[in-house]
Formats: sequence, structure tokens, C-alpha cells
Amino acid sequence: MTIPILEVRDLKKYYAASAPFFHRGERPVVRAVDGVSFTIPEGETFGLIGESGCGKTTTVRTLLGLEKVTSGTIRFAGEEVQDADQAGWRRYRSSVQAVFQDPYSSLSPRMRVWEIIAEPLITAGKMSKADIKTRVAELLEVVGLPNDAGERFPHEFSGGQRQRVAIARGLSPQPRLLILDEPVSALDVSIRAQILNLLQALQDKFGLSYLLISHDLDIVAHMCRNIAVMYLGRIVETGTVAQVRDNPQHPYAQALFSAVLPPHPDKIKPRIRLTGPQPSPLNPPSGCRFRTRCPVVQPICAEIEPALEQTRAGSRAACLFAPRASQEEIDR
Amino acid sequence: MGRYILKRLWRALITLIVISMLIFVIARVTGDPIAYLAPEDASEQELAQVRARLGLDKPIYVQYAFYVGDALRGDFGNSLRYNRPAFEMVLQRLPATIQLSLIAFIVSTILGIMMGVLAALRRDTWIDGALRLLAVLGQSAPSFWIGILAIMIFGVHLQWLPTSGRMGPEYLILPSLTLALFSMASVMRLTRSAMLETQTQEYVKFLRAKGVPESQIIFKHMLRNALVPVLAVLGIQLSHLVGGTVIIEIVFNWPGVGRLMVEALLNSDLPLIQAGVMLIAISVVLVNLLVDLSYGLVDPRIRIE
Amino acid sequence: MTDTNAQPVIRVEDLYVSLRRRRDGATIRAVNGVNFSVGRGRTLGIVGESGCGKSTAAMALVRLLPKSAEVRGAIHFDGRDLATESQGALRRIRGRKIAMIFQDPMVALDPLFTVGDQLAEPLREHLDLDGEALHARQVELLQAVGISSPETRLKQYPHQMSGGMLQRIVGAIAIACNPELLIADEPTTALDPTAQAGYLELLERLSETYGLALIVVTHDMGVVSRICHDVMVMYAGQTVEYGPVRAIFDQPRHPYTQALLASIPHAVEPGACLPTIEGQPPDLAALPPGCPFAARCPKVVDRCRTEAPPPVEFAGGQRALCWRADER
Amino acid sequence: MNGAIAPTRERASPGRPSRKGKWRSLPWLAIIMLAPVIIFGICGPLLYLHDPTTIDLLNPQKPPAWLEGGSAAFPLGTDQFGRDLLSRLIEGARVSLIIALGGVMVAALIGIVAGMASGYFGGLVDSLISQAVDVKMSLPAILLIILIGAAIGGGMTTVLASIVLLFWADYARVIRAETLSLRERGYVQLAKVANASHIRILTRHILPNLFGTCIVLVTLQVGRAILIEASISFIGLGIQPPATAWGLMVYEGRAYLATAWWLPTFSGLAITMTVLGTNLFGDWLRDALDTRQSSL
Repeated sequence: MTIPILEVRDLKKYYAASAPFFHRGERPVVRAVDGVSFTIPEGETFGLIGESGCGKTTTVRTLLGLEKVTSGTIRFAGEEVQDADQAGWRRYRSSVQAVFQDPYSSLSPRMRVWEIIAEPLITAGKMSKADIKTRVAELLEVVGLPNDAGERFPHEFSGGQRQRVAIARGLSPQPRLLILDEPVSALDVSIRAQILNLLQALQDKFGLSYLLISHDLDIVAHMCRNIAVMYLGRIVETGTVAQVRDNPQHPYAQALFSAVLPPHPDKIKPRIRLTGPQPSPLNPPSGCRFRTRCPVVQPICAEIEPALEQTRAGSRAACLFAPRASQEEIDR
Repeated sequence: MGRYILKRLWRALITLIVISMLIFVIARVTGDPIAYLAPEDASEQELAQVRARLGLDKPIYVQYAFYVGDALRGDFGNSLRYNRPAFEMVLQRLPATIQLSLIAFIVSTILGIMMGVLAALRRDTWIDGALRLLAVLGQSAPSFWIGILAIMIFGVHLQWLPTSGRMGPEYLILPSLTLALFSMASVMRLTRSAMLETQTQEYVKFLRAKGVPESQIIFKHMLRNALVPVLAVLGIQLSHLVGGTVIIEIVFNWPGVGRLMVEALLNSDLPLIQAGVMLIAISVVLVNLLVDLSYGLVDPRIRIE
Repeated sequence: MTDTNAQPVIRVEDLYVSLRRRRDGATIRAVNGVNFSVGRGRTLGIVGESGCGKSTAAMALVRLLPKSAEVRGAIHFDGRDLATESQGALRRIRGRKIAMIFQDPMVALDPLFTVGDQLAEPLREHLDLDGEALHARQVELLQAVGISSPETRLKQYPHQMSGGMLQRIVGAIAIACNPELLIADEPTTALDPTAQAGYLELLERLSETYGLALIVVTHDMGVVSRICHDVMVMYAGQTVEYGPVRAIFDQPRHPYTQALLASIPHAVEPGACLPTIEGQPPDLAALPPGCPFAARCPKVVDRCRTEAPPPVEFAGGQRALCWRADER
Repeated sequence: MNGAIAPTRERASPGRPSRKGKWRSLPWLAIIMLAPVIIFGICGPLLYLHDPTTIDLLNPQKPPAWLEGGSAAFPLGTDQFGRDLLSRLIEGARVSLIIALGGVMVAALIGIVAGMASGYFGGLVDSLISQAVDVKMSLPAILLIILIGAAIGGGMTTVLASIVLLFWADYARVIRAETLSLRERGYVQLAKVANASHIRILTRHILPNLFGTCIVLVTLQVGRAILIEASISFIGLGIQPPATAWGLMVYEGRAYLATAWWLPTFSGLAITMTVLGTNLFGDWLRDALDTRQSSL
């Protein structure tokens, strides 16, 4: 078996919330990410979906080392990185890069494009300036930007072009994994397709692996093989796109996919309505976290916290009432 | 709201502690207090006695504690020049200063807000231009100079208004208006930009879509929202004003704490300076606190936590 | 036309809007000759990419535009021409007969006033309601949009409410005076999928229940397919294609519409290459002669670059602005 | 289409507005007001008609040249000791400029470093600095000046110390807030992912983006510093005679209101014009650089 490029096990990230003024006892804790596990095989695209506040951004931040992990393991190409020393993180980060949503705030406005792209190389300090310039020229070519783009500033480019610059920068240290956090949400539909095509082509060309974070289910379905649905800091269902999108087992995943806008007026599906507001990660419900909004909730859901288990449909879902796969189905 | 109040109280307390420490340190830096507390021909032994009596032989933090204790009782010692309790002297002068700055505060706030609203509503017209020029002028001309010009014009030349002293209400007009000018300019500029800022808000667009009359949008919604940031700086404006009285009192011969302190400064009358600074600091901090608390009345996001 | 009713609620003819660009004072031709109509209980989607003039066209109906804006054409509504009405008269129509909602319900309400107060404003202003009658209507409205315990909700401030609740409050304000037309400008852009679906459903329900004519401005073809009956595709200020939603989704006639529909990832095999539209839209301050889409059009012929294409009509009320629209 | 690897080159958005309007949009009023101050400030001694400190008891309180009794030798008249007012104003320009610029620069340096450290690192550093800024904000400036005056007496040092102590907090406050928001920007996060050191992030990503704010603040503060200097000199804690400064000249002229109105008038006018010039210039800069700042 080949070693997966990224293996996340039981990742947790808690923040201390600001306590009331004369608060006694333990400080309240925001459970932004609360036990997330997934695996990305080398060369594949894995999609993480969920709505705002579900913890996907925090997951990204911990994976990039921008936040310290509370507990759990992050294994990159077989090596544990979460407790690595500074040198270890540096090495890891040269193999993992990111592209963020907003093409306006992700490029330093007062830096020339070539320096933005070259920054990971400059900080590594291993290349001469001439080599760096050559590499930048190569990268501009790869992402489809004109040669003279390097001498210009970000404000001279359109949104789609900026996202190309951001991708070129992500590629510059020759990473193996690229984390794409809503990479096309800020772009117009026609530009969106260009960027998605570019990402696909780069994956083929360099054998990259992607972790794609998005709330746009169409895009995730288009790009990914495997996906995971997050709700309130947890993964509630995971499996292949075909399994999870076409036959979701967890009630939240069902509701989420039923809310997807139809590609054609003839394909309008009945929507599963969620009641009530999303609970705060400061004080998540006992038992199943989704129970306060679940359309099929039972009393027992408040007591037992469901784990991700193999369902008959092939995906793994965290719901007590999702039809389980029998032992032989699992073995098969 | 409770938490907000506690935070503000905490800040007020810290401010007072810091200022008291500053005063204490400066009093020690400027020389051995013994020098002016003991007779000039005192012997070493007598000096030591005085030191012991005043606690000056104790560690510095004990001395500070004594000092705070005395200050809390209103004991700053006697004025070196007048040989009367400094605290009393300052207290006597305080009403004049408060009167002056309070009137200036009211005038500058009301006029400033009105002018700011007007300028914002008439944006890019000559009215806006004139008001903005007036504001930047108000922030550029030194108050003592404006005061002197006012004396020259209204006092010496036209002889309309008294220019010196504090006898009747007419004596207040020139000093309070001069004092108000700078603050009024700041309030006006802030109000103007806050009003313009609210204009771009989504809820204003929605109000227009609801067909709410423009006057109601402006005076009910935009003005109240614009007042939130204005209110936030009124406390700072007030300390500017109280500070400004020092200079205005000199120009107009106003018998307030400010003039007393400047005189004390020129006479190196340290107890008087200490008492004056402490009392002014306390009143400023208190009024600041009041202004901060009134914030909650306007903004429900603070009132209801 | 496509309307089932003989008399549309609103009918727009040859609408032109020009604006002054603040940056360089250039004149922007934001809307260039737009025609459409919406009937009772019908929903029109105005769709296009950023800067195509779709919002300007919608806002021009009630003339909520910057002062520099110039509006030409005819806007027939309620027996008058809104294009020539005074701002005062328009104000009495806004919120009364034509209601509007915008992008994000979270910021649509003034944070310093209670929900009840803001719901009362149009009722007081347009219907002269007061006291008991006002209160009864407020409660009735909140119930109509599905808010439980309306009495307590009325006394709360926007920051005390969840996003879903605010959506419904905004909906209640919009229907407060029983309007005939509701304009929703990018109503779901800032929202999550489930919130978006909920909001669209609410709009659909309100439109059906009260027989509203609904105009939805959006950049998302999915929104159009979800709730619209008719669609108007805009590009560079022009209506490039117009017609019933099904007809256009089944057989788009304009190359731009075709490209828009094709670039939705759903339309192709997962992982396959998505069709793209090359280039960028033209600068609205310097529109080229001929068809504005010519520079990006895969079907461009010489004529497109010099002569403006005429509208080509098809069966069922579909029409497209293209020289080659009737080619298959 | 296989526009993937070699996709179209989108047209770059049109650049900045044309250069044509640039000359017209310069703040000419401010430049006209500031030019003499800067020229006098730099080459003052070369332009004296008379030595500013030479007492000439033959020509006391001479009115300006255009009034009856004035003489062309003393264009703006003389003071009670017969010293030439214009020469003294020029000398005052030098003093004001040195103090204002020097004080503001030192304050800016301290404040920017403190603000960046406070906003970027947070934690204890931030708590301490924020608390100090808070205390400064809620105290009238004059109290600090009086305390400093009480501690070290009058003179140039008092003025400089006051300006630095009063102004550093303004920089710290504004820069801290900006740094806090810059810190969360995508490019700072990505710089961390690119293994950039704190020093690199602070100097290459944060500082360059604070530049506009700093420039605007410095400009506006120079005006305020001139005002503060004048006020301090006016209450007698600033520049001591026989040296001179504008504030001191107003103070001295005040005694001769009835007989020599030009003495306080022209020196005050000089202060007002200079401060007005810097304020207008600062406002223009703020708009031109589009930095968001409260107008305080």
C-alpha cells in the first residue's frame, strides 16, 4: 500500500473563549475542530465541505501550522508533523502550500509579483537570485500569465489573474500538497471555469495532491474523488463523491445536498428543511451535535455520540440511524 | 453591560493610579523634599528627625503608600508661596474651571454635531467647503492667539464684551467660545465623516427601499448611528477642553485652577501643582466615565450583552 | 409575450441608464436598451456577471441610483411611467407598491432600533397605521413569515437574532404594505447553501401567496433555475437573451448564455475540462461598435464587430440578440 | 477548448487615473502656505534683514512698513526692544520646524515600533502598551506638560519631551489597529506558510502597508506639534528668551495689545498658517493615499 500524502487523525483545535469578568472555574472553550480524521491519497483531490462556522477554516489553519494543534496527529507522507520542531515545520511547509479565497487580500499590495511568487524560495535561501528569476518566469508561463507580469504590482491585475499569481506562488517551492481554501468563490462564473481547468491541468502535470475546501457543492463534486461533510467541528459523513452526493446517509448531508441549486428547472428536488439556528461551538449539544436541528431526531441522540461507521451505501456516516453495512459488506 | 461598566471602571482606576505615581515620582525627582520642609540651618540630626517624621527614611513604596493615603484625605501639604493648604486653594478655584469647560463642552458638541450633519448633507457644495475650511482653521489656529485677537477686536476695539476676570455671565462669552473652537472643529469633522460613512450602509439603502422619508432616514437613523463614533471621542474632547482652560484662563485672566497652576509652576510651588494636577485628573476621569457609560444608552449592542 | 396575464404588473421599454464614474468622470453606459415585463405571481430572473448592469437595471425601476445617473425609456407600472415620476412620488411607491430586498439580511436592518420599530416604519408611512392596528399588523406579518412568539421578537434588536430569523424579518418588511412587485437584488449571494435555499423558498412562497411579481437579480444560474419563470441574460448592459426559463435552459440561443450554462461544473463529467469564456467584458465607458460580446465569442463573424445585432424572436417568447441566433 | 495550461491572457484592469489631472489635484493652497516656512526654516540666517536678537532701542514698537511711522527697513515693524519682527519670525520658523519635526519623528519611531509589536505579537506586550495608550488618551495633554515642566523646568528639552510623550501614543494606537487587521490578511498568513520570519513579515509585508497611514499621521502631527510647542512657549515653559519661538512672541506681544497690535498678530498668523498648511496637506494626503483614519 502506498503511503498517503496526508493523514489526519482525531484532530482537535480548541480556543479559550474570553471569560466573563469574574468568572470562576474553568474557562469556556470553543471547540472549533473536534476530532476530525481524513486521508488524502497521493495525487488525488479531497474535498471538505460545510457551511460557515463548521470548522473547515480552522482545519486549514492547523494543517498549515498557523494554529497549534490541541490534540490529534497530522501525518504528512508518513511523518508526524504536529509536534515537529521549527526545522520540521519548515520542511513540511515547503511541501505544503495554500491558495486562499480572496485574490485581493492574499497578495501583498506593495510587492512586485515576482517577489510574491518567489517568497517561499527567498526564505528557503537556497537559490541564487538569477535562478529564482528563471523559476518565476517558468511559473508565470505555467499558470498562463504574460512574461512581464513579474515586474508589476497586484493591483494591475484582474481577480482571475491574481488567483493565477496566487497559484504560481503556491507552486514555487514545488510542494506535493496544495490546500485550496475556496479558491474560486470570489470569481465570476466564466473566470471560475478557467481557474478550475488550470488546477486540474497542474495536477496532471505535476502529480499534485489537493485539499479543496468549499461550500460550493458543484465545484467539490467536479474536482474531487473523496469528500467529507463537516458540521460543528466534526465530520458527519465521508466517502466518494458518488456515494455522499447521490446517496447521503447522514441527515445533515441529506439536507445540505438537497439545498443545492438545480442545474435545470426540471431537476428541482424537494428540500429537507433544517429548523432552528446553528448551535454555538462554545456549547455544542450533548450526544449527536446535529440533533437540535435534525428532522429525524430521537431521544437517544442526546445521550450517545455517534461515531463514523460504514453504511450500507458505502460511505461512512456518524448517525445512529444510518443503515449500517453488515460485516460481509464491509469485508467486501 | 455589566462587563462594559467594569472595564471602564478598571480603566479609570488605572489612569488615576498612573497619574498619582507620576506626580509622586516627579515630586521625588525634583529634589529632596527636606530642602524646603526643614529650617535651612538644621543639623544633620534634625534633618533625620524630620525625615523620620515624614516617613522619608522608609522604602520608596511605603512612601508612595503614605502619599496616596494623604492624597485621599485631601492633604497635599501647604502651598510654599501662600502657606495655605494646597488642596483647599485648588478646590476654591475648581468651580471656575468647571464652569468654563462645561459651557465650552456643551457649545462645541452641539454646534459641532449640527455643523457636521449640515456639511455631510450638503456634501461637495460651497456650504460643505466653507464649513470644512472653518473646521480646519479651528484646528489650526492656536487658542491663545484667537483669544488675543478676540480681546483686541471685541474688547479693545469694539468694547462690546469684558475680556478679563469672572464677574457676571457676560464674562464667560469670549473665553468659552474661544475654548470651544478647537473641539467644535474636531466634533464637526468627525460627525461629517461618520454621517458620510452611514450613507453607504446597507440598512440605509433598505430604508430608502421601504419608502421612508429622507428626513426620517437622516435624523432618525443616520444621525443616531453617526453619533456612536462621535460619542466615543467626546470623553477625549472633554479632556482637551479641560487642558485648554489652562491657556484660556491665562489669556482672559480667568480665576481658575489652570492659571493657579501655571503661577505655581513659575514659583516652583510643588504642593500646589500636585494638588491641581490630581484634582483635574480626577474630574476628567470621572466625566470620561460618565460619557463612556452614556454610550450604552445609544447603542443597544452594548446595553444588551 | 410570456406573461399568462394580459396585463403585466411592470413593463419596461427601451431602458437606458448612464452613470458617471467617480474615478475619472467617464460616462458609463450601464444599461443599454432593455425590455422586459413581469406579471402577477411570475418571477423574472435578471442574470449576468459582475458589472453587466443587472443591478443598475433593477434599481432604475424605482430610481434608487446615484445622483449622476440618467434614466431614459419607459417604465410602465400601475398606470404611470416611473421613468418620469418625481422622486417624491417614487418614494410613495417604494415600500408601498414596489418592495425591495438586498444582499445580506444580516446588515439590512439598522442595529440601533428594534425589529418592531423598523417593521412599523412602512406601515406608518404608507398605510397610516397606528396604535392597536399597527401592532396587530406587525404580529400578523411576523406570523405570515413563520416567526413564533412575535410579541417578544418585535421588542428585540437585530443583533439578538439569528440569520434565518433576520431573513424572515426582512421578508416581512418587504410584504408589509401588500406590494405588487418585489425586487430582490442578489438576495442569496452572501449566504450558505442551506440558508440560501431557505431564503429562496421564502421568496417563492411570498410571491405565490400574495400574487407578487418578483424580480430576482443574480449571477447564479442555479438561482434562476430554482425559482424563476422567465430569465433575462445581461451582458455589457444589454439583454442578450430573454425568455421562459425552460426554453433557455433547454436551448440557449445566444453564445454567451450557452457558455454560461456550460461552465457550471454540473454540466460536464467530473474532472473533465470545463468550457470557458475567454477574455473579459468590455469597458462600459468605451463600448465597441457592433456586438459587445464579439471579442469573446466563439462564433464571431466579421459582421458582429461592426454592426449591432438585431433581436431575433423565437417561438414561446424567447428572443436573443445575435446575428447567428437562429443557427443550430 | 483546452484552455487549461495556456489560458487566455485576461486584459489587466485599467491602471490608475491618468497623469494629466495630477498637477491640478495637488494641494496648492497648502503648498503656498508651507513653502515660506520651509524656506525660512532651512536657510533662515541667510535671509535676516537684522539680527533677530539685536536690541535697537532707537526703533521700539515701529509699525509695519505700510502704516504711518513705519519704515522699509523693518517690513513688519519692531517689538518693544526695537528688534525686527520679520527677522524674529524667520528665526521662529527655524525653531518651530526643528522642534516639531524632531519631536514628531522620535514619537513616530517609538509609536510605530510599539504599535507594530503590540498588534503583531499581542499578549503581555500588547496589554501593557494598550494600557499605557489608554491612560494617555484619558488625560489632558496639559497635565503631562505641567508635570514635565515641574520636573525639569522650561526649555527646549521640555518641549521635545512633551511632544514625544504626547504623540507616541497616537501612533501606537493607530498602528496597532492597522497591524491587527493586516496580521489577518491572506498574504501575511501565506508568508508564514512560506516560512517567512517575523522580521521579514514585519518589514516586507506589514510595514510597507502601514506607510500611507504613517505619512498621513506624521503630516497631521507636525501641525499639532507646532501648536503644542507654541502653547508650551506661551505658558512660559518652552523656549526661553532671548531665544525666540512663535508662541513666545505672541506671549510677549500680548502686553502691547493696545499700542503694537502687530506683535501678537503676525506671530500668531505665522503659527496658524503653518498649521493650516500641514493640516490641509495631511487631509489631501489622506484622500490621495486613501488611508482610513479618524479625523481627530
